[in-house]
Amino acid sequence: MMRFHPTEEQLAIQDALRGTLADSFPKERLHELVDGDTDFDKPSWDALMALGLGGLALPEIWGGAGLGLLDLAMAIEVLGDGAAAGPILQHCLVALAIASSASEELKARWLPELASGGTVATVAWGGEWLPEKWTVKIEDGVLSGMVRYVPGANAAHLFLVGTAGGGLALCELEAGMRVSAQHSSDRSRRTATVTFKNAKAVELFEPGDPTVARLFDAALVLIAADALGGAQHCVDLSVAYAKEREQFGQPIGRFQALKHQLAGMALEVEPARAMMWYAAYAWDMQLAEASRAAAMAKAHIADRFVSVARAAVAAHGGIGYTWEYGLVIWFRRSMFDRAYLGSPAVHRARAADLAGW
Amino acid sequence: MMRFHPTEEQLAIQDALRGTLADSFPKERLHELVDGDTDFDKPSWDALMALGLGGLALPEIWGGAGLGLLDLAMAIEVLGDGAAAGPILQHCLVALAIASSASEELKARWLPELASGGTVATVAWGGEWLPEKWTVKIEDGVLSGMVRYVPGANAAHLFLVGTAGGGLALCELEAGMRVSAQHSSDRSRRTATVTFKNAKAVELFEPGDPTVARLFDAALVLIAADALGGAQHCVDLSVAYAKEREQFGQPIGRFQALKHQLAGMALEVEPARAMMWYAAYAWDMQLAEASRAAAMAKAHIADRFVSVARAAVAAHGGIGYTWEYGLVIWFRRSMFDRAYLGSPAVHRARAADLAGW
Amino acid sequence: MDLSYGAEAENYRSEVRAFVKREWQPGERRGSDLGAYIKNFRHRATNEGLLYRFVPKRYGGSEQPVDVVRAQVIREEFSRARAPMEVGGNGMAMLVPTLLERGTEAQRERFIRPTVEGDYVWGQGYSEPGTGSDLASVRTKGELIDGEWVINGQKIWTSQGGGANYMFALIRTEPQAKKHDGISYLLIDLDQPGVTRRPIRQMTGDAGFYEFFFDNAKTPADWIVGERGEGWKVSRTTLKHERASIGSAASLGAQFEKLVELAREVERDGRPAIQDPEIRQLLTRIEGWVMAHRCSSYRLFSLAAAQEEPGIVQLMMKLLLTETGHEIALAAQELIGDEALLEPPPSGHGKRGPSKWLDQIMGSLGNSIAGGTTNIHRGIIAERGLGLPRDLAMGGE
Amino acid sequence: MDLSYGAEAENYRSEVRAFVKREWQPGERRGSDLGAYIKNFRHRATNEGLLYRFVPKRYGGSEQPVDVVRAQVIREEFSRARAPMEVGGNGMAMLVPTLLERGTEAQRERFIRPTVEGDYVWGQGYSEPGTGSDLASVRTKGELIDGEWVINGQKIWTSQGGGANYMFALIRTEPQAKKHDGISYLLIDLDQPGVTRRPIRQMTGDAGFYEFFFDNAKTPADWIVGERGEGWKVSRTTLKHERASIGSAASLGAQFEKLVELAREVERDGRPAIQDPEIRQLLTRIEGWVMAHRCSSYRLFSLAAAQEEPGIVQLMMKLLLTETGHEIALAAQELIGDEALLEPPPSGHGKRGPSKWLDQIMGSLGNSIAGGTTNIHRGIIAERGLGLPRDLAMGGE
Repeated sequence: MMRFHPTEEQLAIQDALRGTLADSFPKERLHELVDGDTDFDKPSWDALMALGLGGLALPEIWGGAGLGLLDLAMAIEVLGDGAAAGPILQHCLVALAIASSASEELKARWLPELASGGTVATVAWGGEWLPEKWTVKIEDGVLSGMVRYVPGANAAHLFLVGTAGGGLALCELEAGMRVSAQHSSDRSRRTATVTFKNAKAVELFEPGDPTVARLFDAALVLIAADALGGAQHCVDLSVAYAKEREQFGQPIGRFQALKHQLAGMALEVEPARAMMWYAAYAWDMQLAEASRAAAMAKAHIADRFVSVARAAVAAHGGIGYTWEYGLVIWFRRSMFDRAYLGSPAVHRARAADLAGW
Repeated sequence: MMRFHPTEEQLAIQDALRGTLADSFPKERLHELVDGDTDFDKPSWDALMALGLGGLALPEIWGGAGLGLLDLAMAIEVLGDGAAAGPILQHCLVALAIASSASEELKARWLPELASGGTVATVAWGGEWLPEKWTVKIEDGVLSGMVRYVPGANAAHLFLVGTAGGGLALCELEAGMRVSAQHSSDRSRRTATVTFKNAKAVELFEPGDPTVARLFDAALVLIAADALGGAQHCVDLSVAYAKEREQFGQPIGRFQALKHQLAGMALEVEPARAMMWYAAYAWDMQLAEASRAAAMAKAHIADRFVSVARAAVAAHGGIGYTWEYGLVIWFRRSMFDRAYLGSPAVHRARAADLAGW
Repeated sequence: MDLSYGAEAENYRSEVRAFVKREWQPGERRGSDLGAYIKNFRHRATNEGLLYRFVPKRYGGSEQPVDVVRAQVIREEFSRARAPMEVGGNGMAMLVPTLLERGTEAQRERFIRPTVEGDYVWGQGYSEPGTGSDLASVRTKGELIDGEWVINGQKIWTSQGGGANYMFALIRTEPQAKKHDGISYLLIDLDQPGVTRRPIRQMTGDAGFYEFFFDNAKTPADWIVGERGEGWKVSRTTLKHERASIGSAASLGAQFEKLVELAREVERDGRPAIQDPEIRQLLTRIEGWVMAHRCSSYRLFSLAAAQEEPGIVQLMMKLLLTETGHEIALAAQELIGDEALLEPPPSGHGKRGPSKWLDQIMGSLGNSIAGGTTNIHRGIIAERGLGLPRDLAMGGE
Repeated sequence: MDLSYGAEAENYRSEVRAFVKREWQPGERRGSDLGAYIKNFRHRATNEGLLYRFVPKRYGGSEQPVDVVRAQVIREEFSRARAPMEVGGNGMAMLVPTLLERGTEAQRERFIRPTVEGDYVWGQGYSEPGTGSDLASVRTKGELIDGEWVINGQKIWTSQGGGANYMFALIRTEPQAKKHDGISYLLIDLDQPGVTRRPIRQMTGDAGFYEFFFDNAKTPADWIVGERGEGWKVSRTTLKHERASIGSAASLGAQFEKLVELAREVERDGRPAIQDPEIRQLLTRIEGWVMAHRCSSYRLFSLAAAQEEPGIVQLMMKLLLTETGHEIALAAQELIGDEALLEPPPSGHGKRGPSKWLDQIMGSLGNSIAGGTTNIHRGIIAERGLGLPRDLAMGGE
């Protein structure tokens, strides 16, 4: 039956996540993290994992909910809205990668751990984002090389490392690895440079395995979902402010120019929602255009987030520009979502290639 | 003495032109032309020439006023505002070219004629706009080849033809030329394809003569001036309409959204005015960056004209979209100014080259 | 989520396809011969329950239950076979739903069937010179004299005005009443001495709209829909019946595909423009909006099929369409280069070459005007969609 | 037209250059030693008629006739030699002109010289939480009790607030009067127990502004400029004296040059980004606005020199600056790529590498806020520049 809007169940999951996040990760905690020196928040991590986020898209036999990328993306959207901290998106991706592999042993070893959130995992693909540009070498089961822009590396125990030629390896934190924190612009998702020097690892997918491209596409969809949630947050915050804030004796939301700006912001975000769904749906259904839809969604929606984050600051005036108000957190997240996994220009160029133009 | 705003004299010339154009070329006449099948308007041509437009930038010994390109550009700006018909800009350019040549004979033969407007001249550079791309061959004093997009070819007797390698030749209408009208989008400045088949001509400048590049730059400045005038017309018309037209019991110019759109239009046009002056001034003073300033002015101001012409239609609503109202005439002129002599992208690429980037 | 229509719909598709294959065989028919064949085909399709689904049988419709998926399947199959759908235009889109909702039984019997048959072609008589977005400020006057409405004034921006023989119009019949309460919704026969029509030539040079002058034009006393003074409300009547259509996104998609085609045809720096990295960025940037629009139309279609509320995104579709249309127009202007100096011969169909884009470049502006200006749409999104307070200046009542 | 300053100005330039060369020799001086040297240099330059030209001699100025060309020559020559100009900030820009226009003789004698000397640093106390663009809605209260103003309330968005020791402020002293008529312009000593200051951290992480809390802060009865209730008008006092400056365009030009530098530094598809045709288009597109801004500043300068009215373009300079700043920020974000994920260490000066653009990317937003939001500027252009009618909603009185 044709159905292209969220099910009751999907909406219920989003509600549950929204509630759990609000309870376990209040605004003060977010500010604390941003002003502090870590982005890993144990209470909210535990609460989200307890709700089943880690296993949402994992098969039921491994303690998962057996849902699809679409459901996971809708979950990540909620986290983008709430500026959830740390490598949650990456953690879920690592689980997805292991679940997609052929090794029952690795699945048994890691999936329950990842589903429960007891082990924190992340993805080390940074710098040259596209699989064909990855550089870390794997030889005789050991990794050597360097990866930049690894989110959550300070908290993670398990790393999904992109290897030269487009393979994937799994590496537990060990002596052969060095994690050096980068000074991150997005304080809610900090990155590190990770150096591998004869670090023991398991090869999960060989270069050229089509699953790697699938996983990369999934990552694009999830980051688009995060951007969508973040963009929606910027719109909601601005609309709420415009209704409440008075000037010249009336809510500023009555002034036509601001109204139209807010309408323009909503016009960037709301139609993008179905685009995100479509990219996730295409991935789940393995449609021929799944890769292209993922690239387009990442490019378009990351751009929308950057655009509405800027517009939100303008719509707020002075207060939006303050650190204290917190809009800056989403502004900086928009810069993260735009750059992480490759800029819109990179993915638009890929989309043009994929269209055979 | 530092002076970078128009002199009384320059303003007086603009006023005189504006008045003469309004008298000799009333709106009904413009509509007649646009609905008819020619773009040459003898009464306004004669009136403008009688005022001295043809000789404005010519030396006094040839019946000119001895003024500079800046003065001529400010005159052309007025004509752009008034949507003056026919190849006036090109006619003035041909006069400038002949005046820049070394041939006293040609000057004596043509300059008084051109200054008085008794002979109509135009420029045949079209299609591949840049001098280094011109294609018409000149050999033993005869031309062969084809030039597209020649304005006013139906009325012109004298043609300044761009020749292969970037030379310029002067050619009187004769049997070896064939003029075939093109179906022009801008009805106030129609173009033709001109074919030369052993047409007798005089070589005015050899390929590589730096005067050719100077004349091309002058053409860019003049078309930018036309675009500036046209853009200003779109702003003025829209502002006037917003003050006069009522909706919901008040002038629509009181609605904030429209006000801000009109402010945005003015913001595109008014600062561009000094940019046009600067490009003309740089040409007159032969500053090192004259070429680059001309390219930048043509690119930027033509884009502004296209942009405000579109915005003007939107600001008017339905009436702006009608043929009868006449805004369409400037809209189509904006398309002319954008394409003629090469698109903004072409001149931006040149400007980047000229900057040594 | 699921973008397939499901087994039930696919079974239905087979039936529709079989019907169309069997019944739509125009062969070499031309002119009035073809016209009669089409009319007959529509009758058969209506009897089959495929056309005029929301119109009761007694007025010439097929009176089918609401089913947007079936409606979509029908559109797809007819379109596939290039078979004629319902007669288009204001009559089916606006007048018939209004009569079904607010008309008297006599009006329905009198007007719906000939509209369905295509014999009555309706012009919309809302706008006047001077109304603009403030439609309720109409001044065309109607006075009831000797059992007839006598109408004087002017209507403008009537699409299909060239072929229209009837008009539904907002007429000021109660000059003493407040602005919105003084208007009645009248039906007018346009083929009478008191009515003059004049085409309005557009930027593109074509006549897309008409204006009508009423000089003691007459219409029977009972050709009023709703009560006197209720015309404003009556004109707001809208029918949600199977309105959602994935096809609404198709026009934008088709425009974009043509842009891509154009980029293949024209050259830039000596190679097809579509190979230019800058053009590829430009195209995919625009395509982002096209995809968002298309996917949102799936969403609206799905909501309609489930009979759920469409929400804010429905308010955005038109604006998204026109704004993306502007982007396409600007990209086309960039691509066609010098051809912008040329106009295709005014032959109507079959305009060829890059300069045919001239119509799109200017037409994209007409789109924003035809469906209400973009400022009106932004206001609607802000107020109805985001719940922002109503503009002081607009808040006449 | 003529962009050269003419012979008279060039002669003057020689004199200024000679003065600066002779007098500005800071050598290896550092710290307070350098401070004293600068102070002394400013005295000598003032005696020479080069600084504080609009300030009468009796208050520590050089009292020169208006001459924007000479002023420009002085700026250029001082800047060339990196010699210190006048002390900057709100005091010189706003308070001193206001005192010269509206202050009492006693106030001028009391406040101008220490401001000129740099001893009094002034914060502007206009905005409050809640005022936004509606500055006349200030609520900070002043009551005259026992020959002193007692002030309670809060001021915000005070630039230079960290180092300020005085404030000129809009205070509501006549609560019964109409909105604009109830405000007085008071001067306040910030170093007193009733005043608390707090830095406001910005998006960039830096503290650019301060807020001030007044809890029974006191100021003498005669530290009021203008009459009671005239504060709004007093605050509108502006001085046109030699304000026009070609230098105002220099900051935008410098920003653009840095962007070009960035494009040279970073790579795109394996070559310097500045060689990428798309980036070249992007840069020259932005440069069009930069040039228009620069040329318009010549125009304004020229008009000021001729003592003619500046016209509409003057109302546009700020908006043009901030909007072009946005474009530069977006271009920078495109160019720096992954470096957008990084923040330069908060060392203040000497931030290096592409990630230093983070400040510009966010700072461009701050610019639009600091000088009044862009909507306010658009309104001013529309009303004062284009003569469009005043907004109903804004037209309180």
